[in-house]
Amino acid sequence: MSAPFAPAASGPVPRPGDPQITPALVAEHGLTPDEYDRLVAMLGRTPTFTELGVVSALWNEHCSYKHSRPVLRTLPTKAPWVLQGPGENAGVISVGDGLAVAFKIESHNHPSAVEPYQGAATGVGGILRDVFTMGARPIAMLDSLRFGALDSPRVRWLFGGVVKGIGDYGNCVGIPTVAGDVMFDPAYEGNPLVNAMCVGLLHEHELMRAVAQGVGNPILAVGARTGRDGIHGASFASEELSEASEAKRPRVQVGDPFTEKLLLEASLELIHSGHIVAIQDMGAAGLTSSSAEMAARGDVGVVIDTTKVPQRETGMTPYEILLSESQERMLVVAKKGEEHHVVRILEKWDLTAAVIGEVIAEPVYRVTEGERVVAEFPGTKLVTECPVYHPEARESDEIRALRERDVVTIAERAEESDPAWTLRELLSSPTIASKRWIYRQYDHMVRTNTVIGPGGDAAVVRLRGTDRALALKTDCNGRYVYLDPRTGGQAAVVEAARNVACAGGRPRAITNNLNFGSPKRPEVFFQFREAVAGMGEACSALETPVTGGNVSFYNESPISSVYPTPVVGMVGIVESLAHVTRATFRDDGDAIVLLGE
Amino acid sequence: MKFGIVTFPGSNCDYDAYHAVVDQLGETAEYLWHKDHDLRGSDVVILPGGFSYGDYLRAGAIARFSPIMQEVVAHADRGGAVLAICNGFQIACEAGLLPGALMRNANLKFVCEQRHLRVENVNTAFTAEYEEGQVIRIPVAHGEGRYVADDDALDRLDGEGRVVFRYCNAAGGTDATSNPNQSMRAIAGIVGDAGNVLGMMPHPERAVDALLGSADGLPLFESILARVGA
Amino acid sequence: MTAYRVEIRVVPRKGILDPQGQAVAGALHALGFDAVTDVRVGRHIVLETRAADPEGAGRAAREMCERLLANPVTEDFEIEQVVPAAT
Amino acid sequence: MTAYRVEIRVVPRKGILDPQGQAVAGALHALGFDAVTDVRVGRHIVLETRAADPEGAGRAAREMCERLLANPVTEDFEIEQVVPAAT
Ligand SMILES: Nc1ncnc2c1ncn2[C@@H]1O[C@H](COP(=O)(O)OP(=O)(O)O)[C@@H](O)[C@H]1O
Repeated sequence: MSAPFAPAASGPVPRPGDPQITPALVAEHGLTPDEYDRLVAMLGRTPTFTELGVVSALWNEHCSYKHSRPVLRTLPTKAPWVLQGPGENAGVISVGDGLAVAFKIESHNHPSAVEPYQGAATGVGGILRDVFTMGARPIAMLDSLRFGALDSPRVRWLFGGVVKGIGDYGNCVGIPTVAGDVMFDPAYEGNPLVNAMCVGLLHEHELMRAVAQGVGNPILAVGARTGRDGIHGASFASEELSEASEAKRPRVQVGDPFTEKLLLEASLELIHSGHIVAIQDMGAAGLTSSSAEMAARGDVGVVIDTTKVPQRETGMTPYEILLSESQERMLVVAKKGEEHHVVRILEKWDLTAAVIGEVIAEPVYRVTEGERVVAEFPGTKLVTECPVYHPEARESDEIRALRERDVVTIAERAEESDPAWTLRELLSSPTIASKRWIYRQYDHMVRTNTVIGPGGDAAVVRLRGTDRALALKTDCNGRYVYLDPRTGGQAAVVEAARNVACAGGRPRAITNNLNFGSPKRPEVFFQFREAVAGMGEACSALETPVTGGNVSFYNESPISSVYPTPVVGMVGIVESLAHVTRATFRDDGDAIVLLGE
Repeated sequence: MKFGIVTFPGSNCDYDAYHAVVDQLGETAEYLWHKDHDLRGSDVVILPGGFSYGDYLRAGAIARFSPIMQEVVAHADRGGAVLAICNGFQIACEAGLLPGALMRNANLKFVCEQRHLRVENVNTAFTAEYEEGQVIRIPVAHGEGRYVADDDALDRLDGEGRVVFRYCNAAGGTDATSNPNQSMRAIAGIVGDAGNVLGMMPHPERAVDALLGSADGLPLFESILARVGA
Repeated sequence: MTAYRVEIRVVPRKGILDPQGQAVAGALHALGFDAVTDVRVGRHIVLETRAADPEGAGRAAREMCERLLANPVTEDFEIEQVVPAAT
Repeated sequence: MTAYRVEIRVVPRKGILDPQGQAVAGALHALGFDAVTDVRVGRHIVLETRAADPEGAGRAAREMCERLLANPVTEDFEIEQVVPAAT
């Protein structure tokens, strides 16, 4: 083991065939000139092509939260029952009896807008992995969807593909999709929102964190082989790259739920085996972000040899291997000398595992291609030195005017004086109508714990072996947030809480998926800041801390700009199965009571 | 009585079958690994639902070559009871334990919901605890559940009383929506020619606890206990 | 041993309802392709395999179809061609 | 107008993960077909359509592939042949 990962004799040198680092190439990687200067200062030299790729992946919005972090810090994250707050693959709360629940929501908006079926399917795959890497067995999925109006054929195609993608993936892995929410509005026409939430169950003592530690511990790539899928969004269609641009174009990721199911079982077996110290999904920015984040959390160095990564295609460069987003892969840190047990467990499940690097004492993040060093960053600065922005925030005058408009002055249509007409109109609008078309395609019963499935308020999932259950729901009315971001942010939390309470549950914590437009537009950043503030206020009032979430900016297209949509995914606890309450009329003669003002 | 529940790569209702047997019936159950050649003394083998091998190529096509299937076929040939549910039914057809095939639902969509079934024959090891013509509620959850066979095979199944469950509406009749996948002759479940192998698309193991919506699957398991245990 | 590419088609047997084909035909009509009168959808399988000669590759492929690739209850198969693999 | 039969194949684009092909390859190996090195599974589509001549039928089929039958993000298609429809 020591030979291949010996200390580097020299620093990184450009590989033959690597393109020249030019301002244009830097721009294509999505780095601003300031960010590039920051990188050069950090390294004390010009980066190699591979290093540029690594940094562009880690410093992009998706991985770095560079525009959102200061605002997110204002959210309440603590409560006695929170075992793991934001910063890990998923948040974890205690639910009593030594049991804990891991849960998180994630968006796959842009992939779903291009290839709805695979985009949605791989979104489900990613969030499942985030949960089972915590040592939790996934027990429920939820999905929060926003689409344009259904009378457009393209929207129907997108919507049908997304629902099928979510269903096929979750059904095959065998995780019930028990609840969700959906809204149709022209604001989402060019940029649908596809958010998926996963909830998993674990024993408190099984909680696993993605923290690399233990000098000499081997690092393994586990699961599917690595191909050229989804090599990052920074477009490489440009001519100056000599290799056929076909091979350079970002390629859509294809999900394989069958492999995911095997990976799920193998990962849980690995975690319970005691042979590993950390595990993390290779999600966005693949090997790069998983390895760099694990190293940063553990404050240790790592070395990785890309030639040792199991590959699906030939001739892949270190750059490609580091940035590939091939699905159904994990990065594992094993205990030194126990790696063969890891390989054996993976083989039992017909999957591969290969040692690709190790944890080192030297405080560097180093990538080699065989003997050659192709990237090397000092310490954990790669993650911690990421730029942070405080964008300007200003409310749009237009929206303020809209809000201040007196709704009573809006003229009624003649038909509206007929309540029967109005009721029919409302009930037949897709946003309000039954969602059966969707959830009939989801196996919402597998694992035989679904006490209340989709079709009511919150879903209720029994905790087998106890008299308790979880109540789960996603919610957000983007139109409210658009008109009044602070109140809208509060309303999203409160709506989810009402649904949870109506099913018999006490709200305990939330995860959130903040879907907004470009943070560089002051009116969008205003919405973001205010909606988060509103959300935080409601969470404090309800004692439902935020244990994690996801930010999705840039949800804009030439056709439309989405309503600001901070989706809330709430977990509540039903203390006794006797408290479970259904949203249906039950018996003749029961009284109907209207509560509230 | 001991139930052996086969876990294929991609099975996902093995756990549900296990809990139905152990928690609800109070019997013993053990998971059987697809790579093994050992039924571990099981009296009844359950081929559970799920997506063995991802349902790639055709549902059940690859799983039927698993090593354990040789033992399952031998067990069935000896007259041992086999309960093949959903993906298990697909595997059993592919393995030749049951006639016919299961194809994609006619509307090409996965369907998950409670359905009504009519019990067509109570003289089987799986249905003795039901009443003839009884309408029961059992959930379905499948994308490839459309039962297909040629006319001769269908006539034989009907003639020999081997169609055990048919899709129907709440009143036991048929209407435009009572057949969720357009199975031929509305077939939801059949037994093999010796009567000891039951294949069905609906999930009786999901219908053993009224808390989850229906306990109409319990008599099926109780029938097995009464007849196979006797 | 040489590397061959074998192309196989597996199609739903005539007379068996092919909802996928029907759905595609309906969608084509909706797009204005009115001249389409029938659509059937099957599988196209491309194998790369080593064999002593093309006949050997074809024989092996036939056996694979009989044992696994096609379901005799519902499908017919045909070995379309066997050609040297392009490496 | 004459009736033509058009045969089309749609296969996963090279480099795009084909989990179905992988699973089939694994199964073939398990059945002892060790010489198989690669499997890709796509669709075989048979259209019956009326057109003035074979070229017209082929052109229409190509457009159908581009608009509906193949997913341009993940699949390649090929018009295998256009022949007068039997009967
Ligand atoms: N995308 C979806 N996936 C699964 N279930 C859904 C989805 N959309 C709505 N549902 C279910 O349909 C029911 C109605 O949802 P929703 O319209 O959000 O209810 P409400 O707004 O009345 O709380 C809920 O049970 C919900 O879980």
